[in-house]
Amino acid sequence: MGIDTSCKIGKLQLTTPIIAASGCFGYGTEYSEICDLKAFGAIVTKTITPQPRVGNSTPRIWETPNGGMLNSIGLANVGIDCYIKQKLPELKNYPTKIIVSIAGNTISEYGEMVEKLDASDVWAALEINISCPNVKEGGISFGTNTRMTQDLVKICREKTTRPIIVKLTPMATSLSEIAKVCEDNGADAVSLVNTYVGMAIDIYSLKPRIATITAGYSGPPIKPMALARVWEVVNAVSIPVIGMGGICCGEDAIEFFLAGATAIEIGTMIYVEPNIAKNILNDITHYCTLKNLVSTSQLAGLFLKTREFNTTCTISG
Amino acid sequence: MGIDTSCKIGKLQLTTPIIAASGCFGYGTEYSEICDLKAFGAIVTKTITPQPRVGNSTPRIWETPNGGMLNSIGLANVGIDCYIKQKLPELKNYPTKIIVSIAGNTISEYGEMVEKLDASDVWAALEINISCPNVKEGGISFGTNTRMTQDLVKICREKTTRPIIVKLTPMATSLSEIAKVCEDNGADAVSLVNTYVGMAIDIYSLKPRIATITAGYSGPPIKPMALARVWEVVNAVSIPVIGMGGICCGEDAIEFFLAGATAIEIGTMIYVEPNIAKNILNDITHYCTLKNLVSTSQLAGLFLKTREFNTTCTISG
Amino acid sequence: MKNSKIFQEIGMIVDKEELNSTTAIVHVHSPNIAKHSIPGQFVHIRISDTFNPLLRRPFSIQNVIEQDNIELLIRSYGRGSSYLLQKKIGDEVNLLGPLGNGWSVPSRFKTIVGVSGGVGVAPILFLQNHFPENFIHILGAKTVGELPVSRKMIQQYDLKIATEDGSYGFYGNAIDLFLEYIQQLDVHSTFLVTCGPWKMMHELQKIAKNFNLSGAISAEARMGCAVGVCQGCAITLVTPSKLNSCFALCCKDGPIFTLEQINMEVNPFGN
Amino acid sequence: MKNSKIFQEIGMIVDKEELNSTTAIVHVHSPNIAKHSIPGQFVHIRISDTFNPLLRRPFSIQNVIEQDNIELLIRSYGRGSSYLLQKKIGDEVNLLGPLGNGWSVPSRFKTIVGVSGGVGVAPILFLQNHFPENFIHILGAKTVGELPVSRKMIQQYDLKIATEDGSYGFYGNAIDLFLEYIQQLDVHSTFLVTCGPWKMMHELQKIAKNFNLSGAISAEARMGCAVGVCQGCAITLVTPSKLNSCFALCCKDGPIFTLEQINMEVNPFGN
Ligand SMILES: Cc1cc2nc3c(=O)[nH]c(=O)nc-3n(C[C@H](O)[C@H](O)[C@H](O)COP(=O)(O)OP(=O)(O)OC[C@H]3O[C@@H](n4cnc5c(N)ncnc54)[C@H](O)[C@@H]3O)c2cc1C
Ligand SMILES: Cc1cc2nc3c(=O)[nH]c(=O)nc-3n(C[C@H](O)[C@H](O)[C@H](O)COP(=O)(O)OP(=O)(O)OC[C@H]3O[C@@H](n4cnc5c(N)ncnc54)[C@H](O)[C@@H]3O)c2cc1C
Ligand SMILES: Cc1cc2nc3c(=O)[nH]c(=O)nc-3n(C[C@H](O)[C@H](O)[C@H](O)COP(=O)(O)O)c2cc1C
Ligand SMILES: Cc1cc2nc3c(=O)[nH]c(=O)nc-3n(C[C@H](O)[C@H](O)[C@H](O)COP(=O)(O)O)c2cc1C
Ligand code: FES
Ligand code: FES
Repeated sequence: MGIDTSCKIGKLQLTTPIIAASGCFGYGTEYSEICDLKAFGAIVTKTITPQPRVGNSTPRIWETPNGGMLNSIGLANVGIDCYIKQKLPELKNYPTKIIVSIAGNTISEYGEMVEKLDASDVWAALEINISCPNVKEGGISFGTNTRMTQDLVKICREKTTRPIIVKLTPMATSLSEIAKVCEDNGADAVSLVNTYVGMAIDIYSLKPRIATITAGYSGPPIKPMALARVWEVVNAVSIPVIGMGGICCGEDAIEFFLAGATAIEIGTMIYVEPNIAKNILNDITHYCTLKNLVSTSQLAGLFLKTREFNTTCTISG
Repeated sequence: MGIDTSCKIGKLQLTTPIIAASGCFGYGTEYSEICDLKAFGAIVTKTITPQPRVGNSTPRIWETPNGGMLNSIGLANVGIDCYIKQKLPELKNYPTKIIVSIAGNTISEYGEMVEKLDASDVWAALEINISCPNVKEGGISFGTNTRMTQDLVKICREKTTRPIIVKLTPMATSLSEIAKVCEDNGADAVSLVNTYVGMAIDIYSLKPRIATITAGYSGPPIKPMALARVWEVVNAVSIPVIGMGGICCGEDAIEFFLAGATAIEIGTMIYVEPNIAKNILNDITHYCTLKNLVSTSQLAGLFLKTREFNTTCTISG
Repeated sequence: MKNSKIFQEIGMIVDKEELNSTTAIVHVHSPNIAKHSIPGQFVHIRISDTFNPLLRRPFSIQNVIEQDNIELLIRSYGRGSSYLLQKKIGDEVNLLGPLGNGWSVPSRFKTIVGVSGGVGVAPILFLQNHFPENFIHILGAKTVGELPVSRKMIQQYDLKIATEDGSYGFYGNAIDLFLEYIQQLDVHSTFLVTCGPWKMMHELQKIAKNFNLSGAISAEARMGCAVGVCQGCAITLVTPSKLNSCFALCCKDGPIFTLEQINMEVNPFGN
Repeated sequence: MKNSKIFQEIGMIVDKEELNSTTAIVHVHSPNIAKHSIPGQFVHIRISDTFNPLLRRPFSIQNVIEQDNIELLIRSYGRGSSYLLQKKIGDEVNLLGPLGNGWSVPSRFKTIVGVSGGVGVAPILFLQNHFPENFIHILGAKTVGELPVSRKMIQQYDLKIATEDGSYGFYGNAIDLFLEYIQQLDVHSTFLVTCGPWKMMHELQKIAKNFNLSGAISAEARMGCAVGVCQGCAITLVTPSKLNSCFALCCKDGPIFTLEQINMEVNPFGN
């Protein structure tokens, strides 16, 4: 009903503030028959790596009793060369913007990937996945270390002028510090959260539910934590924040916007309801009408502006 | 059926490996009419502070749609002096062991509290809550910083010979490092996890669901993450690990034991089912019978010994 | 008037009367709780064996019937209460109770005026059962279709009904109707009891102060444990109580508070 | 034989036949899926509007009836399947399908032998419907009470039943009975199709190798998306396929694989 749903992430203009999260929309074509792609302002393709990866041993997924999902896919992907040659061209003239997600084992690998990608004009922005372990630094995740994050963002920034989004891992204690480093080194936006580390054991077979024992935890149960992290980061940086983690309905999405997110990503819920973006978009515009707003971008101000962010830890218990 | 349920946490011998978590069993007497106290090997009383605290403004709790709980009580408690004078004496000759939980604003406050407590012989062990912000250090939580954790454990260790359990916050990136520091500085055990930071917004009233905006997240949704954290710490230290986080049935409890926990604590679920410890104890002994074990302490070996802990981050996505 | 023994009991629904599409009276066979309940107390109900919802939900005891059954008045509000309303005769209900302090009306008061809004009628009906004489009970609802009582009960308790749209009884809200009555009453021998929307009770608090009227309210707050453990149900006080605390616990120190105790500027639900 | 069009459809349960306490045949009106399904394909079902369970669950299509309805065979296994079994005629079901590649039997094979265990019978019955001639279908179950077919179906499909306790048909398991048949068959013109417990299929793989018998299996793995996106349903291969991957996706590259493709030492469920 005439609600303006566009949003801006740096120079990137999207028609809707809803984005398909990496790993949950494949290489962009798989869901095209059953989804209304226009509900998505953009889609982030599966994270690609310098070499093809076959992925982890099986089993790789498990649904926890409270509606969460554990996954340990192991970034199975075709590798950057095949991606550029075969996957990206299929998305030319797509009705939605393409964001490419990349991950490397070392900082220089990230740089090389951006360089290779910059030759294609199919994609509109980059999402740098910094949740993976840095093999050179003994497997410490890039995204929990400010120095590594800084070097990584810098090198990517040098290699492209298109918008760079850094995807943060919630496993970092001071996420706002990491986000600040991204901002200071030229990132156009940050997106969060990636999955939490989780685990489950089959007590009868005594086997882990996932072959790698620990796995990434996503879906509705992580939403309250993801929302708190987005709120924390929104209050720490002035670049746009893309919020995600357990969003599964319009109300969830609106909470992220109220907390200050410029856009949101949907992950696990796409598997459950491939057309969820369309439903959420309807709910958001309906809510805007209810609140007498003319654009979805006004949502960010409603809650945020009336609160003060508490920089000290909340004493809960 | 003849299953030995006893367990040892340092010098502390418990009749069962099930403990009531701090904040979820009051000062120990409130539930005594409706609970079979003997199912608990011990109870941890509400965290006490040097001064009485009235707690945070209201509302203080909220149930999230996926069965989790947000709380921001603000450590409302009677203060150490009243606790020692009025609350502890009520627990003399109690049918279960008493563990005292303490928290301070500065490191020296912790030391002073232990000193005061050491005069009473009602309690059997100490649980040091290090999830609270250190006011001197600008509000950084003690439990996310190795140096502060070290000083804190040291000072408490000097003031008592009774067992010291350090309760860890899952908000720390490298929990195994923090746990190691506890071990190296004389802690007899670590317990984990305390609550995660979470948040929820009422999209209609535009108010936060909890007055302090962010709050502690507990209950079933945190279980997979808590289990992964326990597994991480069990593989990093050789002192006993007390596991908790979202445990609500025998199967959950068994997963924690299999991951290597020596004992478990139950928090939120006590509100839901005050007699849950008895049910869980039944389920555990039944499971031991099924697996031909003679004692619950054998559970820790079943899963653990056949696995290798992966020190590098798991690549999930 | 605090009654200290608490029971956990698996009750069984033995009767259910739907008053309208969102409200029903439910009778639960739970002899222990029934035997020990006093007016103003409540039960804490585990609604599902799964986590949906996780926490128990509090409901006032509206009456005790034949010593063994408690009568509850349930309105479908959110997840928990609507699932509870789906239960049928013969279904089990996991109860904790009786909880809270109960009403206490000093004996110098000869008349009780109850002002209830919506399902807030429940704890006041229980009190009226104990003090059937000189009890004036005013009940407000938006419209006749939302009245949380049956026609029979209106007669039986001589309820003075106010509907905001005038579709039944007095045309106006419960406060308007209360103001009509207060003129005729001796404020020194009259005790006001109220339960209903916070806004209504807040207004009554102010009116009572003006009229120098004593009284008590049955407060509501989100509850975790309902036995004084979690401290989730704090109610903000006017004057600090024991420990100099500016809070009282709705579940244990309440749910009944005197009108003077509570700082009603602070809505415990934050709205 | 891959059929590329996928539909999301809200189907309605139009018929339900309970075979025993844990298994039922369910007919779902879903014209789009019914029209495009081929034997071996499956549907991915959203069981609840809440998060219990969250993910969809995969079920083979057992048959297409009157063009508009699909027939499913549902066994109560864990949370999801047992909730699904609670649905009644008239209830809606949220479906994604038809999914997967479907059976493909090279035309040089004149006889098909199906070996199914439990609800594994479903995708094989659908195939048998397309190739009613020269189809020998062996079905194993623990005991007569667990047979996932009606007496009428046993006749109609001429099912050779084996029960482990001898309570119906052949005394032994499906493999034992299969070994009786294999002696009489020409292995070069016979194609083996199987679906059932991993252990059974694993054993069949070895036997087929010994006999030089060609065939295909319908594999199972935990599924997230069921459309080849999440990569959660990996099946370990004997020889690396495209991209030199040692994995194939059960949902997209399968669920039908040739007997030679899969490394059955690796159970996709990890047990
Ligand atoms: C002492 C007491 C007595 C009550 N007596 C009755 C009664 O007799 N009849 C009746 O219909 N209702 C009564 N209520 C209100 C009833 O408890 C709430 O309607 C119910 O808890 C709402 O739960 P929900 O899951 O349906 O709503 P949701 O909004 O989904 O619940 C979300 C959360 O808010 C809390 N919550 C929401 N509203 C209330 C409320 N008004 N009081 C307490 N917690 C709330 C819930 O406990 C839960 O934690 C009483 C409340 C209290 C405190
Ligand atoms: C291609 C395919 C076709 C199938 N056809 C049928 C059929 O026709 N009839 C029938 O009764 N069953 C069939 N199954 C099995 C059915 O999908 C499982 O029984 C069901 O998913 C179990 O879910 P649950 O919630 O009841 O069990 P839970 O154990 O509670 O499920 C937990 C998790 O394990 C997964 N899971 C457990 N067992 C299986 C399994 N065997 N296959 C896939 N995922 C599993 C679930 O999806 C879920 O993620 C089929 C499976 C596949 C892959
Ligand atoms: C209302 C509430 C109050 C709590 N208070 C304390 C506290 O005072 N001290 C403490 O160490 N932990 C406290 N906790 C945390 C619990 O002890 C426990 O670590 C956490 O809730 C995770 O376990 P659970 O999921 O079983 O509840 C509190 C938890 C809740 C829900
Ligand atoms: C099966 C699966 C695979 C994923 N793969 C990736 C990935 O390749 N790259 C990435 O950045 N995030 C990946 N994610 C994380 C999601 O993009 C998202 O950050 C996370 O799941 C939280 O959002 P959700 O709760 O909406 O799913 C994956 C998640 C799932 C469930
Ligand atoms: S509800 Fe827990 S203290 Fe009142
Ligand atoms: S289930 Fe997602 S790829 Fe097969």
